[in-house]
Amino acid sequence: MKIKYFAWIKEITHKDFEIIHNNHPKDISELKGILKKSYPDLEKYFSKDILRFAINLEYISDNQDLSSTDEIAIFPPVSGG
Amino acid sequence: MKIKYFAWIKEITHKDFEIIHNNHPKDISELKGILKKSYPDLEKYFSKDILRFAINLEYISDNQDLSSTDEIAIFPPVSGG
Amino acid sequence: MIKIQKKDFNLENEIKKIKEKHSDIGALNIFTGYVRDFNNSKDVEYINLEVYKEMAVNELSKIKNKAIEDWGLIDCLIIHRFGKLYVNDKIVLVACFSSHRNNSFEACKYIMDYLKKDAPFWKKEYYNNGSNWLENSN
Amino acid sequence: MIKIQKKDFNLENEIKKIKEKHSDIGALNIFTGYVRDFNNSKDVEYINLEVYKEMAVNELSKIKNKAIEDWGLIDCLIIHRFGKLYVNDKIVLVACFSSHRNNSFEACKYIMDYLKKDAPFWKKEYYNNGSNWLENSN
Repeated sequence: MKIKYFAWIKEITHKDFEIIHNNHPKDISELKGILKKSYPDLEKYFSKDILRFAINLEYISDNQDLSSTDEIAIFPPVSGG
Repeated sequence: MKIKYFAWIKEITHKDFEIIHNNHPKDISELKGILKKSYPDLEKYFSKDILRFAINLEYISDNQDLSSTDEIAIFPPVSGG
Repeated sequence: MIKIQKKDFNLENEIKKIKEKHSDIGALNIFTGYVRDFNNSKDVEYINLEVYKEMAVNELSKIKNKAIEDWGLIDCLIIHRFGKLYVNDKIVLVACFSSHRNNSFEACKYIMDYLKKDAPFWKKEYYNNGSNWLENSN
Repeated sequence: MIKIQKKDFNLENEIKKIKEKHSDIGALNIFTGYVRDFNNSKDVEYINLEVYKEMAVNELSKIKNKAIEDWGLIDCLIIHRFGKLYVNDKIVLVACFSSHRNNSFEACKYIMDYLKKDAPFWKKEYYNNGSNWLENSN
Protein backbone atom coordinates (compact mmCIF):
# COMPACT_ATOMS: atom_id res chain seq x y z
CA MET A 1 0.00 0.00 0.00
CA LYS A 2 1.36 3.36 -1.08
CA ILE A 3 0.45 6.63 0.67
CA LYS A 4 1.18 9.85 -1.26
CA TYR A 5 1.42 13.34 0.26
CA PHE A 6 1.05 16.68 -1.51
CA ALA A 7 1.60 20.40 -1.00
CA TRP A 8 1.86 21.43 2.66
CA ILE A 9 1.02 17.92 3.87
CA LYS A 10 4.52 17.03 2.68
CA GLU A 11 5.91 19.76 4.93
CA ILE A 12 4.36 17.90 7.87
CA THR A 13 5.28 14.36 6.82
CA HIS A 14 8.69 15.36 5.41
CA LYS A 15 8.23 12.85 2.62
CA ASP A 16 6.44 12.57 -0.74
CA PHE A 17 5.15 9.09 -0.10
CA GLU A 18 5.58 6.02 2.00
CA ILE A 19 4.89 2.33 1.57
CA ILE A 20 3.08 0.23 4.16
CA HIS A 21 4.18 -3.37 3.61
CA ASN A 22 2.57 -5.29 6.44
CA ASN A 23 -0.52 -4.89 8.57
CA HIS A 24 -1.91 -2.19 6.32
CA PRO A 25 -5.00 -0.33 7.56
CA LYS A 26 -8.24 -2.00 6.48
CA ASP A 27 -10.02 1.29 5.69
CA ILE A 28 -9.55 5.07 5.50
CA SER A 29 -10.68 5.53 9.07
CA GLU A 30 -7.96 3.21 10.34
CA LEU A 31 -5.41 4.91 8.08
CA LYS A 32 -6.28 8.29 9.63
CA GLY A 33 -5.58 6.81 13.06
CA ILE A 34 -2.16 5.62 11.96
CA LEU A 35 -1.31 8.96 10.36
CA LYS A 36 -2.38 10.95 13.40
CA LYS A 37 -0.01 8.85 15.51
CA SER A 38 2.91 9.24 13.07
CA TYR A 39 2.26 12.95 12.35
CA PRO A 40 0.49 14.63 15.29
CA ASP A 41 0.35 17.94 13.36
CA LEU A 42 -2.08 16.33 10.93
CA GLU A 43 -4.72 15.77 13.61
CA LYS A 44 -6.20 19.28 13.57
CA TYR A 45 -6.63 19.12 9.78
CA PHE A 46 -8.37 15.77 9.98
CA SER A 47 -10.72 17.10 12.64
CA LYS A 48 -11.45 20.22 10.57
CA ASP A 49 -12.20 17.89 7.65
CA ILE A 50 -10.34 19.98 5.09
CA LEU A 51 -8.13 17.24 3.62
CA ARG A 52 -9.20 15.17 0.64
CA PHE A 53 -8.46 11.50 0.05
CA ALA A 54 -8.15 9.71 -3.26
CA ILE A 55 -7.84 5.97 -3.80
CA ASN A 56 -6.27 4.90 -7.07
CA LEU A 57 -6.72 8.40 -8.58
CA GLU A 58 -10.40 8.70 -7.62
CA TYR A 59 -11.78 11.00 -4.94
CA ILE A 60 -13.58 9.34 -2.07
CA SER A 61 -15.97 11.10 0.27
CA ASP A 62 -16.89 8.40 2.77
CA ASN A 63 -14.85 5.84 4.59
CA GLN A 64 -13.80 3.03 2.27
CA ASP A 65 -12.07 -0.34 2.49
CA LEU A 66 -8.45 -0.53 1.43
CA SER A 67 -6.43 -3.31 -0.17
CA SER A 68 -2.69 -3.84 -0.14
CA THR A 69 -2.22 -2.73 -3.76
CA ASP A 70 -4.02 0.61 -3.36
CA GLU A 71 -2.40 3.98 -3.95
CA ILE A 72 -3.88 6.41 -1.44
CA ALA A 73 -3.33 10.17 -1.77
CA ILE A 74 -3.92 12.76 0.95
CA PHE A 75 -4.03 16.41 0.01
CA PRO A 76 -5.12 19.90 1.02
CA PRO A 77 -7.63 22.01 -0.95
CA VAL A 78 -6.46 22.41 -4.55
CA SER A 79 -5.39 25.67 -6.15
CA GLY A 80 -4.83 25.01 -9.83
CA GLY A 81 -6.01 27.02 -12.80
CA MET B 1 -25.66 64.94 -48.12
CA LYS B 2 -24.25 61.46 -48.66
CA ILE B 3 -26.40 58.33 -48.63
CA LYS B 4 -24.54 55.02 -48.22
CA TYR B 5 -25.94 51.58 -49.08
CA PHE B 6 -24.78 48.23 -47.78
CA ALA B 7 -25.14 44.49 -48.38
CA TRP B 8 -28.27 43.56 -50.38
CA ILE B 9 -29.54 47.16 -50.36
CA LYS B 10 -26.73 47.82 -52.84
CA GLU B 11 -28.15 45.07 -55.08
CA ILE B 12 -31.38 47.11 -55.23
CA THR B 13 -29.81 50.57 -55.62
CA HIS B 14 -26.97 49.32 -57.87
CA LYS B 15 -24.64 51.76 -56.17
CA ASP B 16 -22.58 52.03 -52.99
CA PHE B 17 -23.58 55.59 -52.29
CA GLU B 18 -25.03 58.72 -53.78
CA ILE B 19 -24.78 62.42 -53.07
CA ILE B 20 -27.80 64.70 -52.85
CA HIS B 21 -26.60 68.22 -53.64
CA ASN B 22 -29.75 70.32 -53.70
CA ASN B 23 -33.13 70.17 -52.04
CA HIS B 24 -32.01 67.48 -49.66
CA PRO B 25 -34.68 65.78 -47.51
CA LYS B 26 -35.26 67.58 -44.23
CA ASP B 27 -35.61 64.39 -42.18
CA ILE B 28 -35.43 60.59 -42.36
CA SER B 29 -39.10 60.28 -43.12
CA GLU B 30 -38.77 62.52 -46.21
CA LEU B 31 -35.63 60.59 -47.23
CA LYS B 32 -37.59 57.33 -47.13
CA GLY B 33 -40.14 58.85 -49.46
CA ILE B 34 -37.46 59.84 -51.96
CA LEU B 35 -35.82 56.41 -51.79
CA LYS B 36 -39.11 54.58 -52.31
CA LYS B 37 -39.68 56.61 -55.47
CA SER B 38 -36.13 55.99 -56.78
CA TYR B 39 -36.02 52.32 -55.76
CA PRO B 40 -39.53 50.84 -55.61
CA ASP B 41 -38.11 47.48 -54.45
CA LEU B 42 -37.11 49.11 -51.16
CA GLU B 43 -40.71 49.89 -50.25
CA LYS B 44 -41.57 46.47 -48.83
CA TYR B 45 -38.50 46.53 -46.59
CA PHE B 46 -39.33 49.97 -45.26
CA SER B 47 -42.87 48.86 -44.49
CA LYS B 48 -41.59 45.71 -42.75
CA ASP B 49 -39.32 48.00 -40.73
CA ILE B 50 -36.30 45.74 -41.04
CA LEU B 51 -33.77 48.31 -42.30
CA ARG B 52 -31.60 50.34 -39.96
CA PHE B 53 -30.51 53.93 -40.43
CA ALA B 54 -27.38 55.59 -39.12
CA ILE B 55 -26.54 59.30 -39.24
CA ASN B 56 -22.86 60.17 -39.00
CA LEU B 57 -21.98 56.66 -37.78
CA GLU B 58 -24.63 56.58 -35.04
CA TYR B 59 -27.77 54.45 -35.08
CA ILE B 60 -31.06 56.28 -34.98
CA SER B 61 -34.37 54.74 -34.03
CA ASP B 62 -36.85 57.56 -34.55
CA ASN B 63 -37.28 60.08 -37.29
CA GLN B 64 -34.59 62.74 -37.13
CA ASP B 65 -33.74 66.02 -38.85
CA LEU B 66 -31.03 65.97 -41.50
CA SER B 67 -28.49 68.56 -42.55
CA SER B 68 -26.65 68.91 -45.86
CA THR B 69 -23.34 67.67 -44.42
CA ASP B 70 -24.76 64.45 -42.94
CA GLU B 71 -23.66 60.98 -43.97
CA ILE B 72 -26.68 58.70 -43.83
CA ALA B 73 -26.35 54.93 -44.04
CA ILE B 74 -29.13 52.46 -44.78
CA PHE B 75 -28.58 48.81 -44.12
CA PRO B 76 -30.18 45.42 -43.56
CA PRO B 77 -29.82 43.39 -40.34
CA VAL B 78 -26.16 42.82 -39.58
CA SER B 79 -24.41 39.44 -39.62
CA GLY B 80 -20.89 39.94 -38.30
CA GLY B 81 -18.99 37.88 -35.74
CA MET C 1 -7.82 48.17 -29.29
CA ILE C 2 -10.07 47.72 -32.32
CA LYS C 3 -8.72 46.34 -35.60
CA ILE C 4 -10.80 46.00 -38.77
CA GLN C 5 -8.59 44.23 -41.29
CA LYS C 6 -8.49 41.94 -44.30
CA LYS C 7 -5.49 39.90 -43.27
CA ASP C 8 -5.36 36.95 -40.89
CA PHE C 9 -4.05 37.33 -37.34
CA ASN C 10 -1.89 35.15 -35.11
CA LEU C 11 -3.51 34.47 -31.74
CA GLU C 12 -0.25 34.18 -29.80
CA ASN C 13 1.24 37.38 -31.25
CA GLU C 14 -1.88 39.49 -30.79
CA ILE C 15 -2.34 38.35 -27.19
CA LYS C 16 1.33 38.66 -26.29
CA LYS C 17 1.49 42.29 -27.47
CA ILE C 18 -1.17 43.23 -24.94
CA LYS C 19 -0.27 40.83 -22.13
CA GLU C 20 3.32 42.05 -21.89
CA LYS C 21 2.06 45.54 -21.03
CA HIS C 22 0.22 44.42 -17.86
CA SER C 23 1.65 42.19 -15.12
CA ASP C 24 -1.60 42.37 -13.15
CA ILE C 25 -3.50 40.25 -15.70
CA GLY C 26 -4.50 36.92 -14.19
CA ALA C 27 -7.26 35.89 -16.58
CA LEU C 28 -7.93 36.06 -20.30
CA ASN C 29 -11.03 34.96 -22.14
CA ILE C 30 -10.92 34.79 -25.92
CA PHE C 31 -13.64 34.17 -28.45
CA THR C 32 -12.77 33.32 -32.05
CA GLY C 33 -15.25 32.76 -34.86
CA TYR C 34 -14.46 30.75 -37.99
CA VAL C 35 -16.02 30.25 -41.43
CA ARG C 36 -17.82 26.89 -41.25
CA ASP C 37 -17.98 24.38 -44.07
CA PHE C 38 -21.73 23.89 -43.85
CA ASN C 39 -24.51 26.36 -43.10
CA ASN C 40 -28.18 26.74 -43.99
CA SER C 41 -28.07 23.09 -45.16
CA LYS C 42 -25.54 23.96 -47.85
CA ASP C 43 -21.82 23.42 -48.43
CA VAL C 44 -20.08 26.76 -48.07
CA GLU C 45 -17.17 27.59 -50.37
CA TYR C 46 -16.34 31.04 -49.07
CA ILE C 47 -17.96 34.14 -47.65
CA ASN C 48 -17.69 37.77 -48.51
CA LEU C 49 -17.71 40.02 -45.47
CA GLU C 50 -18.75 43.59 -46.09
CA VAL C 51 -18.18 46.29 -43.49
CA TYR C 52 -19.12 49.91 -42.88
CA LYS C 53 -15.66 50.46 -41.52
CA GLU C 54 -15.85 53.88 -39.84
CA MET C 55 -19.08 52.94 -38.11
CA ALA C 56 -17.79 49.50 -37.13
CA VAL C 57 -14.84 51.11 -35.35
CA ASN C 58 -17.27 53.47 -33.67
CA GLU C 59 -19.70 50.77 -32.52
CA LEU C 60 -17.04 48.30 -31.42
CA SER C 61 -15.27 51.04 -29.44
CA LYS C 62 -18.48 51.82 -27.60
CA ILE C 63 -19.13 48.14 -26.83
CA LYS C 64 -15.52 47.62 -25.75
CA ASN C 65 -15.51 50.68 -23.47
CA LYS C 66 -18.77 49.63 -21.85
CA ALA C 67 -17.32 46.15 -21.19
CA ILE C 68 -14.09 47.58 -19.78
CA GLU C 69 -16.07 49.80 -17.44
CA ASP C 70 -18.71 47.30 -16.35
CA TRP C 71 -16.30 44.44 -15.67
CA GLY C 72 -13.18 46.39 -14.73
CA LEU C 73 -11.16 44.87 -17.57
CA ILE C 74 -7.44 45.62 -17.66
CA ASP C 75 -7.43 45.58 -21.47
CA CYS C 76 -9.53 44.43 -24.39
CA LEU C 77 -8.83 43.60 -28.02
CA ILE C 78 -11.33 43.18 -30.85
CA ILE C 79 -10.22 42.13 -34.34
CA HIS C 80 -12.80 41.70 -37.11
CA ARG C 81 -11.82 40.69 -40.63
CA PHE C 82 -13.60 41.62 -43.84
CA GLY C 83 -13.39 40.68 -47.53
CA LYS C 84 -13.27 37.20 -49.02
CA LEU C 85 -12.82 34.52 -46.35
CA TYR C 86 -12.63 30.78 -46.97
CA VAL C 87 -13.81 27.84 -44.90
CA ASN C 88 -11.60 27.49 -41.76
CA ASP C 89 -10.55 31.15 -41.88
CA LYS C 90 -10.81 33.16 -38.69
CA ILE C 91 -13.44 35.90 -38.79
CA VAL C 92 -13.33 37.59 -35.41
CA LEU C 93 -11.33 37.74 -32.20
CA VAL C 94 -12.50 39.18 -28.89
CA ALA C 95 -10.00 39.05 -26.02
CA CYS C 96 -10.84 40.29 -22.51
CA PHE C 97 -8.02 40.65 -19.98
CA SER C 98 -8.84 40.91 -16.28
CA SER C 99 -7.53 40.10 -12.81
CA HIS C 100 -10.00 37.29 -12.17
CA ARG C 101 -11.71 34.85 -14.46
CA ASN C 102 -15.42 35.54 -14.15
CA ASN C 103 -15.08 39.11 -15.36
CA SER C 104 -13.17 38.02 -18.45
CA PHE C 105 -15.82 35.42 -19.34
CA GLU C 106 -18.79 37.73 -18.82
CA ALA C 107 -17.25 40.69 -20.64
CA CYS C 108 -16.29 38.53 -23.63
CA LYS C 109 -19.81 37.11 -23.84
CA TYR C 110 -21.29 40.62 -23.60
CA ILE C 111 -19.06 41.93 -26.39
CA MET C 112 -19.87 39.02 -28.70
CA ASP C 113 -23.61 39.41 -28.10
CA TYR C 114 -23.54 43.12 -28.94
CA LEU C 115 -21.11 42.70 -31.80
CA LYS C 116 -23.53 40.19 -33.38
CA LYS C 117 -26.43 42.60 -32.84
CA ASP C 118 -24.99 46.01 -33.67
CA ALA C 119 -21.65 45.90 -35.48
CA PRO C 120 -22.19 46.84 -39.15
CA PHE C 121 -20.83 43.74 -40.88
CA TRP C 122 -22.68 41.63 -43.46
CA LYS C 123 -21.82 38.10 -44.53
CA LYS C 124 -22.70 36.72 -47.93
CA GLU C 125 -22.19 32.98 -48.20
CA TYR C 126 -21.21 31.44 -51.51
CA TYR C 127 -22.15 27.83 -52.32
CA ASN C 128 -21.30 25.79 -55.41
CA ASN C 129 -24.59 26.98 -56.92
CA GLY C 130 -25.65 30.27 -55.50
CA SER C 131 -25.17 32.67 -52.63
CA ASN C 132 -27.08 34.05 -49.70
CA TRP C 133 -26.92 37.08 -47.39
CA LEU C 134 -26.93 36.02 -43.77
CA GLU C 135 -28.74 37.61 -40.88
CA ASN C 136 -27.84 37.17 -37.20
CA SER C 137 -30.64 35.93 -35.02
CA ASN C 138 -31.13 37.55 -31.63
CA MET D 1 -6.69 16.39 -25.39
CA ILE D 2 -5.13 16.86 -21.95
CA LYS D 3 -1.55 18.06 -21.55
CA ILE D 4 0.21 18.42 -18.19
CA GLN D 5 3.56 19.99 -18.93
CA LYS D 6 6.36 22.18 -17.59
CA LYS D 7 7.01 24.08 -20.79
CA ASP D 8 5.18 27.10 -22.16
CA PHE D 9 2.75 26.77 -25.05
CA ASN D 10 1.96 28.89 -28.11
CA LEU D 11 -1.73 29.74 -28.38
CA GLU D 12 -1.80 29.92 -32.17
CA ASN D 13 0.02 26.61 -32.64
CA GLU D 14 -2.02 24.69 -30.08
CA ILE D 15 -5.32 25.96 -31.50
CA LYS D 16 -4.31 25.48 -35.13
CA LYS D 17 -3.41 21.82 -34.57
CA ILE D 18 -6.97 21.11 -33.47
CA LYS D 19 -8.84 23.55 -35.72
CA GLU D 20 -7.34 22.13 -38.90
CA LYS D 21 -8.90 18.73 -38.14
CA HIS D 22 -12.49 20.05 -38.14
CA SER D 23 -14.06 22.29 -40.80
CA ASP D 24 -17.37 22.36 -38.92
CA ILE D 25 -15.98 24.48 -36.09
CA GLY D 26 -17.61 27.92 -36.08
CA ALA D 27 -16.81 29.02 -32.53
CA LEU D 28 -13.91 28.76 -30.11
CA ASN D 29 -13.78 29.96 -26.54
CA ILE D 30 -10.42 30.00 -24.79
CA PHE D 31 -9.53 30.70 -21.19
CA THR D 32 -5.93 31.38 -20.20
CA GLY D 33 -4.66 31.99 -16.67
CA TYR D 34 -1.44 33.85 -15.88
CA VAL D 35 0.80 34.33 -12.85
CA ARG D 36 -0.03 37.80 -11.47
CA ASP D 37 2.48 40.23 -10.00
CA PHE D 38 0.46 40.92 -6.87
CA ASN D 39 -1.69 38.63 -4.74
CA ASN D 40 -2.74 38.41 -1.09
CA SER D 41 -1.47 42.01 -0.76
CA LYS D 42 2.07 40.93 -1.60
CA ASP D 43 4.42 41.23 -4.56
CA VAL D 44 4.77 37.83 -6.16
CA GLU D 45 8.16 36.76 -7.54
CA TYR D 46 7.24 33.32 -8.78
CA ILE D 47 5.05 30.36 -7.96
CA ASN D 48 5.74 26.70 -7.67
CA LEU D 49 2.97 24.55 -9.06
CA GLU D 50 2.79 21.02 -7.74
CA VAL D 51 0.66 18.39 -9.43
CA TYR D 52 -0.53 14.84 -8.79
CA LYS D 53 -0.05 14.14 -12.45
CA GLU D 54 -1.78 10.79 -13.01
CA MET D 55 -4.81 11.94 -11.08
CA ALA D 56 -4.86 15.36 -12.80
CA VAL D 57 -5.02 13.63 -16.18
CA ASN D 58 -7.81 11.46 -14.83
CA GLU D 59 -9.86 14.34 -13.34
CA LEU D 60 -9.38 16.68 -16.30
CA SER D 61 -10.38 13.92 -18.72
CA LYS D 62 -13.60 13.37 -16.82
CA ILE D 63 -14.39 17.11 -16.74
CA LYS D 64 -13.52 17.46 -20.44
CA ASN D 65 -15.65 14.47 -21.47
CA LYS D 66 -18.60 15.77 -19.47
CA ALA D 67 -18.29 19.19 -21.17
CA ILE D 68 -18.00 17.61 -24.64
CA GLU D 69 -21.12 15.58 -23.99
CA ASP D 70 -23.23 18.26 -22.30
CA TRP D 71 -22.49 21.03 -24.84
CA GLY D 72 -21.88 18.92 -27.93
CA LEU D 73 -18.35 20.23 -28.37
CA ILE D 74 -16.49 19.29 -31.53
CA ASP D 75 -13.17 19.19 -29.67
CA CYS D 76 -11.59 20.37 -26.44
CA LEU D 77 -8.04 21.04 -25.27
CA ILE D 78 -6.79 21.51 -21.72
CA ILE D 79 -3.15 22.38 -21.00
CA HIS D 80 -1.98 22.87 -17.41
CA ARG D 81 1.60 23.71 -16.55
CA PHE D 82 3.48 22.77 -13.38
CA GLY D 83 6.84 23.59 -11.79
CA LYS D 84 8.38 27.01 -11.28
CA LEU D 85 6.42 29.74 -13.06
CA TYR D 86 7.25 33.44 -13.04
CA VAL D 87 5.02 36.52 -13.14
CA ASN D 88 3.41 36.84 -16.61
CA ASP D 89 3.84 33.13 -17.35
CA LYS D 90 0.82 31.24 -18.63
CA ILE D 91 -0.53 28.63 -16.20
CA VAL D 92 -3.51 27.06 -17.91
CA LEU D 93 -5.33 26.89 -21.24
CA VAL D 94 -8.86 25.62 -21.81
CA ALA D 95 -10.13 25.71 -25.39
CA CYS D 96 -13.66 24.63 -26.36
CA PHE D 97 -14.49 24.20 -30.04
CA SER D 98 -18.13 24.10 -31.15
CA SER D 99 -20.45 24.95 -34.01
CA HIS D 100 -22.06 27.92 -32.27
CA ARG D 101 -20.78 30.37 -29.72
CA ASN D 102 -22.92 29.88 -26.62
CA ASN D 103 -21.88 26.27 -26.22
CA SER D 104 -18.20 27.15 -26.40
CA PHE D 105 -18.59 29.86 -23.73
CA GLU D 106 -20.61 27.74 -21.33
CA ALA D 107 -18.44 24.64 -21.69
CA CYS D 108 -15.25 26.63 -21.11
CA LYS D 109 -16.72 28.25 -17.99
CA TYR D 110 -17.83 24.84 -16.72
CA ILE D 111 -14.39 23.31 -17.24
CA MET D 112 -12.61 26.17 -15.48
CA ASP D 113 -14.99 26.01 -12.51
CA TYR D 114 -14.42 22.28 -12.04
CA LEU D 115 -10.72 22.47 -12.75
CA LYS D 116 -10.40 25.06 -9.96
CA LYS D 117 -12.43 22.84 -7.63
CA ASP D 118 -11.19 19.33 -8.36
CA ALA D 119 -7.97 19.20 -10.38
CA PRO D 120 -5.11 18.18 -8.05
CA PHE D 121 -2.77 21.14 -8.49
CA TRP D 122 -1.30 23.26 -5.68
CA LYS D 123 0.24 26.70 -6.01
CA LYS D 124 2.84 28.02 -3.61
CA GLU D 125 3.53 31.72 -4.06
CA TYR D 126 6.97 33.11 -3.33
CA TYR D 127 7.42 36.74 -2.24
CA ASN D 128 10.63 38.63 -1.51
CA ASN D 129 10.28 37.56 2.13
CA GLY D 130 8.32 34.37 2.46
CA SER D 131 5.92 32.06 0.71
CA ASN D 132 2.36 30.88 0.97
CA TRP D 133 0.29 27.92 -0.20
CA LEU D 134 -2.84 29.09 -2.01
CA GLU D 135 -6.32 27.69 -1.79
CA ASN D 136 -9.05 28.20 -4.40
CA SER D 137 -12.26 29.65 -3.07
CA ASN D 138 -15.52 28.14 -4.26
